[in-house]
Amino acid sequence: MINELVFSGFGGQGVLTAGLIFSEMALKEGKEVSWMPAYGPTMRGGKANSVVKFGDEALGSPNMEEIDVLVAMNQPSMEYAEFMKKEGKVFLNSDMIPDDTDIRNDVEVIRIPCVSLAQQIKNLKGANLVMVGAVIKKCAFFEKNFAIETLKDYFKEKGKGNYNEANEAAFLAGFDAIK
Amino acid sequence: MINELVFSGFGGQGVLTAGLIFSEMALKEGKEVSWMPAYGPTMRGGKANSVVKFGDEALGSPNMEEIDVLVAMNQPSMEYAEFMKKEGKVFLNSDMIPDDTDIRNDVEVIRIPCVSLAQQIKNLKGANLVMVGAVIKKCAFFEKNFAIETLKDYFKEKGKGNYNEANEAAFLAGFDAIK
Amino acid sequence: MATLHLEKERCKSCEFCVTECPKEALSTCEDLNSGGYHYVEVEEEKCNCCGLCYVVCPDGVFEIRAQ
Amino acid sequence: MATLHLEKERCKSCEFCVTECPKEALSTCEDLNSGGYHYVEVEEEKCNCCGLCYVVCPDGVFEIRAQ
Amino acid sequence: MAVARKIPKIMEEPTAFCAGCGHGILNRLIAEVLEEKGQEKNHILILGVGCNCNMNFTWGGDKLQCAHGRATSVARGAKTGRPDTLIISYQGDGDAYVIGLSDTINTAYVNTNVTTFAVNNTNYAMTGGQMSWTTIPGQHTTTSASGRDCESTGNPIKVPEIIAQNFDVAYVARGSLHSAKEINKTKKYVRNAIEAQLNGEGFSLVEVLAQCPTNWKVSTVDANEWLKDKVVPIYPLGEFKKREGRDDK
Amino acid sequence: MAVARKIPKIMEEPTAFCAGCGHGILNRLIAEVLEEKGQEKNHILILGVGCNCNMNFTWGGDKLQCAHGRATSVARGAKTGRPDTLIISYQGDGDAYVIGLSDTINTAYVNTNVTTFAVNNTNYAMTGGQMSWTTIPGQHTTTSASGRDCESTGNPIKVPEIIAQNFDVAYVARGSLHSAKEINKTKKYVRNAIEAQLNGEGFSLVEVLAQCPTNWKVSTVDANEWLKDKVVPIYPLGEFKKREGRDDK
Amino acid sequence: MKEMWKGNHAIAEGALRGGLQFYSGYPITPQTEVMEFLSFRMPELGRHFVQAENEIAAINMVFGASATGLRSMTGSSGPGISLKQEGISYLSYNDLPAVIVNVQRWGAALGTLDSSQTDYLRDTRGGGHGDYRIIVWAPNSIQETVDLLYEAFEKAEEYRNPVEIYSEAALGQMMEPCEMPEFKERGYDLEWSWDGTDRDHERVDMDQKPIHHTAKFKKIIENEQRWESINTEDAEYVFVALGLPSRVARDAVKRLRSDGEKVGLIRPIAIWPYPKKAFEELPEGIRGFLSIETTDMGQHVEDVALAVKKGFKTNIPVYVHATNQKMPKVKEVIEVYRQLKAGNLKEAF
Amino acid sequence: MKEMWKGNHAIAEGALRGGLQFYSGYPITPQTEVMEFLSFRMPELGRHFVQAENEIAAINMVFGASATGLRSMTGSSGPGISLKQEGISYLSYNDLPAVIVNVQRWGAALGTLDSSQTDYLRDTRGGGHGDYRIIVWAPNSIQETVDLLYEAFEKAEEYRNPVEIYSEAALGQMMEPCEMPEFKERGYDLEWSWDGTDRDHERVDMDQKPIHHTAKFKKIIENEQRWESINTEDAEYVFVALGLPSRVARDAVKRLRSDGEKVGLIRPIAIWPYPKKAFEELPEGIRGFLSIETTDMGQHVEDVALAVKKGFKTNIPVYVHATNQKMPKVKEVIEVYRQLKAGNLKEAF
Ligand SMILES: Cc1ncc(C[n+]2csc(CCOP(=O)(O)OP(=O)(O)O)c2C)c(N)n1
Ligand SMILES: Cc1ncc(C[n+]2csc(CCOP(=O)(O)OP(=O)(O)O)c2C)c(N)n1
Ligand code: SF4
Ligand code: SF4
Ligand code: SF4
Ligand code: SF4
Ligand code: SF4
Ligand code: SF4
Ligand SMILES: [Mg+2]
Ligand SMILES: [Mg+2]
Repeated sequence: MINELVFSGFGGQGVLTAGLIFSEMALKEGKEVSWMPAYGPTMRGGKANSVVKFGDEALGSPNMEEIDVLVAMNQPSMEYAEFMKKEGKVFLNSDMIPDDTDIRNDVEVIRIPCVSLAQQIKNLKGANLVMVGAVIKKCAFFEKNFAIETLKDYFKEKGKGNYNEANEAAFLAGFDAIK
Repeated sequence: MINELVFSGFGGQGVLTAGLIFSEMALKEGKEVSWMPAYGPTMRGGKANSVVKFGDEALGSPNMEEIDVLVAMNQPSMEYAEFMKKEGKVFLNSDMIPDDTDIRNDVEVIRIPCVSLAQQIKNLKGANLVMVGAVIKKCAFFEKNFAIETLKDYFKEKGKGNYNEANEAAFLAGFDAIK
Repeated sequence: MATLHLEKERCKSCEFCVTECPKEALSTCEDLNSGGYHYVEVEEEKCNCCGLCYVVCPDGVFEIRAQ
Repeated sequence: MATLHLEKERCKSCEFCVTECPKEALSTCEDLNSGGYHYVEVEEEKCNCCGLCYVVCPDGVFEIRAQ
Repeated sequence: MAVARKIPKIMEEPTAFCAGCGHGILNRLIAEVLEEKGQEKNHILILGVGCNCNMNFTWGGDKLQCAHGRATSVARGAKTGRPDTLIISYQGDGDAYVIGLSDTINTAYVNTNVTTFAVNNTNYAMTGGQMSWTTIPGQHTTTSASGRDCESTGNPIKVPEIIAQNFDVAYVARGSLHSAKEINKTKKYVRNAIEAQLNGEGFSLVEVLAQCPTNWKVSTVDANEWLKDKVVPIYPLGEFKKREGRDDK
Repeated sequence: MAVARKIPKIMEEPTAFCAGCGHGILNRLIAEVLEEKGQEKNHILILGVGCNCNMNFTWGGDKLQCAHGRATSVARGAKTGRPDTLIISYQGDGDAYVIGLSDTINTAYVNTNVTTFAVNNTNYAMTGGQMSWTTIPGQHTTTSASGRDCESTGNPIKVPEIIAQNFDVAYVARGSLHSAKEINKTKKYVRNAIEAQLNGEGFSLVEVLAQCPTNWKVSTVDANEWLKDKVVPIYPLGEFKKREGRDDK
Repeated sequence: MKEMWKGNHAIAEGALRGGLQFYSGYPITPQTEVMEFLSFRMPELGRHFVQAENEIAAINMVFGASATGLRSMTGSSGPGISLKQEGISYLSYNDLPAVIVNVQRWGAALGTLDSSQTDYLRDTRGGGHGDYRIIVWAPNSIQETVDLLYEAFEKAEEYRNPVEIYSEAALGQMMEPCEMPEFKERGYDLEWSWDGTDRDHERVDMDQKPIHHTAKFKKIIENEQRWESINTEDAEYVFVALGLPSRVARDAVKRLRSDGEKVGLIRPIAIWPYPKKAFEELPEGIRGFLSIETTDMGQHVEDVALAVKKGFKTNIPVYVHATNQKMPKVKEVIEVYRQLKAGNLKEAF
Repeated sequence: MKEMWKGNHAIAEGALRGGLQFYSGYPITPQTEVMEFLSFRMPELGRHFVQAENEIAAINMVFGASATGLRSMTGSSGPGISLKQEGISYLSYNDLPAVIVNVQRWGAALGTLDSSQTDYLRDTRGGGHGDYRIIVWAPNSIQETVDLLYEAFEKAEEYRNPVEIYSEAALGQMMEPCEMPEFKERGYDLEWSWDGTDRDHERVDMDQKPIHHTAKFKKIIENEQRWESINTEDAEYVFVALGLPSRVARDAVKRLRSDGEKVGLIRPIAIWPYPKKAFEELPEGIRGFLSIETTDMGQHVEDVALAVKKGFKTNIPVYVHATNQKMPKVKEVIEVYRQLKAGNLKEAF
């Protein structure tokens, strides 16, 4: 089974990082992974996204094909909903995407006020990690503590380990937002 | 029927010009003609030659293939004898090619002391035209007066018409050298 | 008399004009324009229409209208 | 004492040496070398082995042998 | 004194450059001069390859996108085809001075009656901020991560000076865009260059020192300071070759 | 005073140049200096494309034939591979100054520790005598049949001057081959250039004004006169950039 | 009136007769004579000749001149054409007409001055980047050289695409009688060309480019195949050859026919678009194709094989006789044919 | 240990592990990251990084560095590789090893930054002048990118010929887990290389060059075909795809197989020499081949057709699905296959 996750938003909303953190988790679990950032023309107009695929078999195209999980940090990201599998899950940033937005009704919609949640824990930049936490809880791709450790390692390797407490808090805020 | 003539010698011996004069004759007679100078690598070591082909049909390769008439102004030119047809004619400059030179015995050899003949009429540069005269007489490709007129026109067009008396004399010296 | 006009939608909030204005008449505002920039506003009473903001603006935001 | 030697086969008859020789000791001869050039000869009694011919010759014809 | 000012029609489309990008200012200066001279409908901008490629979608006059570094050669051909049209190459420092060095020098060499504006932002901006031959000593770029080492990579190149001193051309100047005062001076240079071409005086080159906050990785406001304090001291401003008999201008 | 002189071993093979060709003289000068410095077996001549291609078959030392105009770039690569070997580009004026202008200037720009000998015979000899950027005003060539018109094709280019004045290099000079006296001076320049490289001083360039009787369509002897009377007045001889602390040489 | 013309001069004069207004080039043997001829002839005619500082500048000057409406040409050989590849890619994809002359010499790297066809694959497939093509015409006589150049600018303008004249060193050096056509001028405007007024250049949006260009190239493929077929009606073996070697092949066909051999010849005149239609027209029952070419490893043979694969239901073998830097001879071709027939030749495809 | 590596960085680090000593290049998207990475990593390792003034100087520096024995590399994309064609021709014909990286972007002229394979014909046929070829390897994963670069210098030195890595924008940008091999150094001397002593460079006389080089290229053709075949044993239809699109094709095969369709895949890894042997191995009874490629008009399909013509007695149709600047999707490939099977697709060859 291959999982296809898409993290999408404005540049600056951390959607590449969110994808990379998932990639690291998959890698550590010994899975096949590919991470594909939007680049070049698709990036025009400040849009950004990353596609993560992981699974046990060799992976095909690294591009969006049939999305299992879409994390939409802003309104324009909803255009990718068209590529979602039936029964797929879309995690949307309810702080920026109005409730009355039209969405296919054959997918499961999870609304997370990730900006507000991040603000609450005073880690505005952590909205993407809130989403990571929510996805982990909801989809159970990886075990909670393993996810947190991987996330911390990721930032530590980037030389940004000193924000890790705040990062963990953001993750947990998202994790706990899922009932 | 296609005629293949090769004029060969050192650079400066007028072998390109001799070929061009024949080309003009053939052109005037409404024949197909091609003139091909040696160039590039074949010219190394100061060697020069031109290949003239003419006839009534479309012409094939402009290069040496099966020579009917070889005009050899110097010793190294004799290497082309190998490409001659059986019964072909080789006109050799007997002032520079010793009589004891080895030549295939299935070709007709015509020895013309073209340098001496040219010297006699005080037109040292006309040795090539001596050969032209000899070939015309011997092979009768073209009529004598037509040949002389063409030759004169050729030089006139090149802006060298004032040497034409001497040029005619050279032609005649060669023409008359053939019994 | 002349007046200064701003086409706020063109503004990218670089603040070149803010720095250059001799009258300190310009400042970025809280609001965002559709490009996502905190665009610049003028305090008209301070402005003397010297045009320096026009000169330094990379995005053609300003216009001075003589009347 | 030194002597001037010419490797006539290398000569291309440019006459640079002929012009340059302060002693007018050099001249091209009637004969041709195998390259087809009227090569240069020296009148030894005129030559003082100053070496100027060596300096100007593009083809390495000269050699001066000290003895 | 109040003067009526309005951005030229050619600039009507909003630029596609980053916030605080010098290209935007220069775009306007050129557009203004073209308008002053009544050349809105009689010019072709030959666009080099760099951030100015964005002008393909915004510049309201004629434009021709060509290969990286070749704008002046293309301009030579275009001027032959349209001798009565203003032919202006608009290039970056990498385009005009590095990959296009030979084209630029040769256009000066034959003194073709065209104009080149070379935007020197001390880096290859379009491709993400690599070192250019104009990158200043010690400047950090993506290919000089620990600061430009001029010992091994050469000193900042000054093409206007080289051309003014060695070739028989009409006009050469360098301006900067870090303040209103310098922008106004630069406009004078732009005007001179275009006038030189209109009068058939020969090749004119104006180098323009421009902000690139994005790749300098500083704020837009700091970019002006950086330009003034770090870049201008290395690249002297002024006219290196004045138009003959026009020192007054 | 009699001096024992013998052409260097590297020159043993007869040259393949025309009679009276300046290339032959310069070949010997370089060979002599290499011999004096004991570098017969420690140099690579990077051959440009021009009549010097003949040296592929005659030069008795190491040589590497490269593409037209690229010899200095190839030299930069080769010097990296063999830092302790003399790397010398040997090029014509067309090769070094026209198609190779960018390569030559950039090698000077980064001041690579290599040496360039540029043989200026005021034409593209190898291809049959076309105009070069060094062709003198009024000179007849196969592409300037009625004499070079500098108004439309530019004035003779002086790359040594440009490089000496604008780039931080080790040594730049220009010599001529029209007389024994000038040949001896030129040899001094050749020696300086090679010494500069041996000492790791940086880029050295010697332009050598050379006879091309074949394409000038004059006799060999007249070629010397022509060189002296027509070419030298346009291309000043001497050292444009002396080696630091070595003005005595 | 027919006069003797040298191939390279015929290229130059033929282009002038066809309306050439702007030439820019850089010397290289064996193309230099084209440029030398133009260097005095163009000023004489009040047209624009530029000796460029290198091949890249030359093609880019052509880019500018062509965009502003001049009939423009450049030329070179071997390495010089390699340097122009980026520029050719730009011309084609910016829909600019131009004529490019390649007087081929043998070889990669510095190569030699020998006549050859070793640039076949580069020139027919676009040696630059991206999925573009240029029209390539390979004359086999001086008259045809002139005739093709006379037509080249119009074809280039019709499709807004470069046209290359694929000549060979020997064809440039030889002389043949040739009738020069009258001078002609363009009888129409290039309304899309650049004149400074920012009028419509008929430019295509980036994401529409593949579609736009594929359509253009398909149209060219459909309309611009050119070839000559000789004795193919009942042929059992078909030679395929272009340029000068095609004349050798023609002679070989003539001789073999007189010996009763059923051989024929296809001579592609356009080598892009390749004349696949010539193969579709052939009778059933053909037993083999032989490409005769002056390349080292066989290049044209790839197109022969592709055309044969496309044109026939069965898989007919394709052979190659590649003679490197040497012009083939009639006798040699006949011998190769006999070997082929005797089953001693291994097929290339 | 496996780590996530970005394709472009993997090229750089893979080359360094394989012994890269000298790199010279010029920025161009989407290859710039290779050079940016090397710009700090090479000095760190005491190796030689040069930012060149343009692509031509870069390849010529590589020429000099390679001749003097350094493991040398350059890289670019689109127009930049076009500019290197003359230099590549010189490298190959002077028998100099080197590695060239092409991270392809879509299009002729300025093109776009989209991932594509539109340089296929140029790179496999020699976009420079003359009858030369270079070895071209097309990886389809980051690990394979590294593995191929790790081997590239040795292969280049074995044949004294350039090796090109044919990558794609998307492959350069994406990340995958990858195991980096140990650093290696050349364990042997290049005795023919230039060291200033005028030792034997094993150079070949001009008139022997065609023979010498044809022999070299034939040897490469014989020994260096590389490919991967999937489910071809009993296939009725065979997909042929390389690089990233081959992964889409592989997924399509997987899905179609699970639907009972007899489809297989050939994935050329070397695209020159083209893996003709992969086709010779195939079973009888194949009904069609489908090339899946990100080109505009179909380029790789020519090689498929040539291999099919050569490999089979009968004439099996070859189809193409060319997706321009867009990566194909599995569903789309399956749909194309269904159309093909239903007889709704026109064969390309
Ligand atoms: C032949 C070629 N090489 C490289 C590139 C990639 N490239 C595009 S823009 C650019 C540099 C632009 O720098 P500059 O000219 O200084 O302009 P800026 O973006 O800084 O204004 C480069 C290298 C290209 N398009 N074509
Ligand atoms: C890319 C390329 N363009 C053109 C040529 C043809 N070519 C060979 S030598 C030469 C000019 C040589 O002139 P110069 O450098 O002055 O040397 P000279 O022969 O005068 O000594 C030219 C244009 C070539 N070999 N390669
Ligand atoms: S016109 Fe002058 S005073 Fe008014 S806002 Fe602009 S800069 Fe300030
Ligand atoms: S200068 Fe222009 S773009 Fe910048 S802040 Fe002021 S108005 Fe906005
Ligand atoms: S050594 Fe001097 S004197 Fe003797 S021949 Fe030579 S130049 Fe004349
Ligand atoms: S200078 Fe040398 S080549 Fe010239 S004539 Fe004298 S000896 Fe002969
Ligand atoms: S990257 Fe720099 S030069 Fe380019 S648009 Fe942005 S600020 Fe301007
Ligand atoms: S053509 Fe000129 S440069 Fe070339 S070998 Fe002859 S004389 Fe020397
Ligand atoms: Mg820049
Ligand atoms: Mg020269």
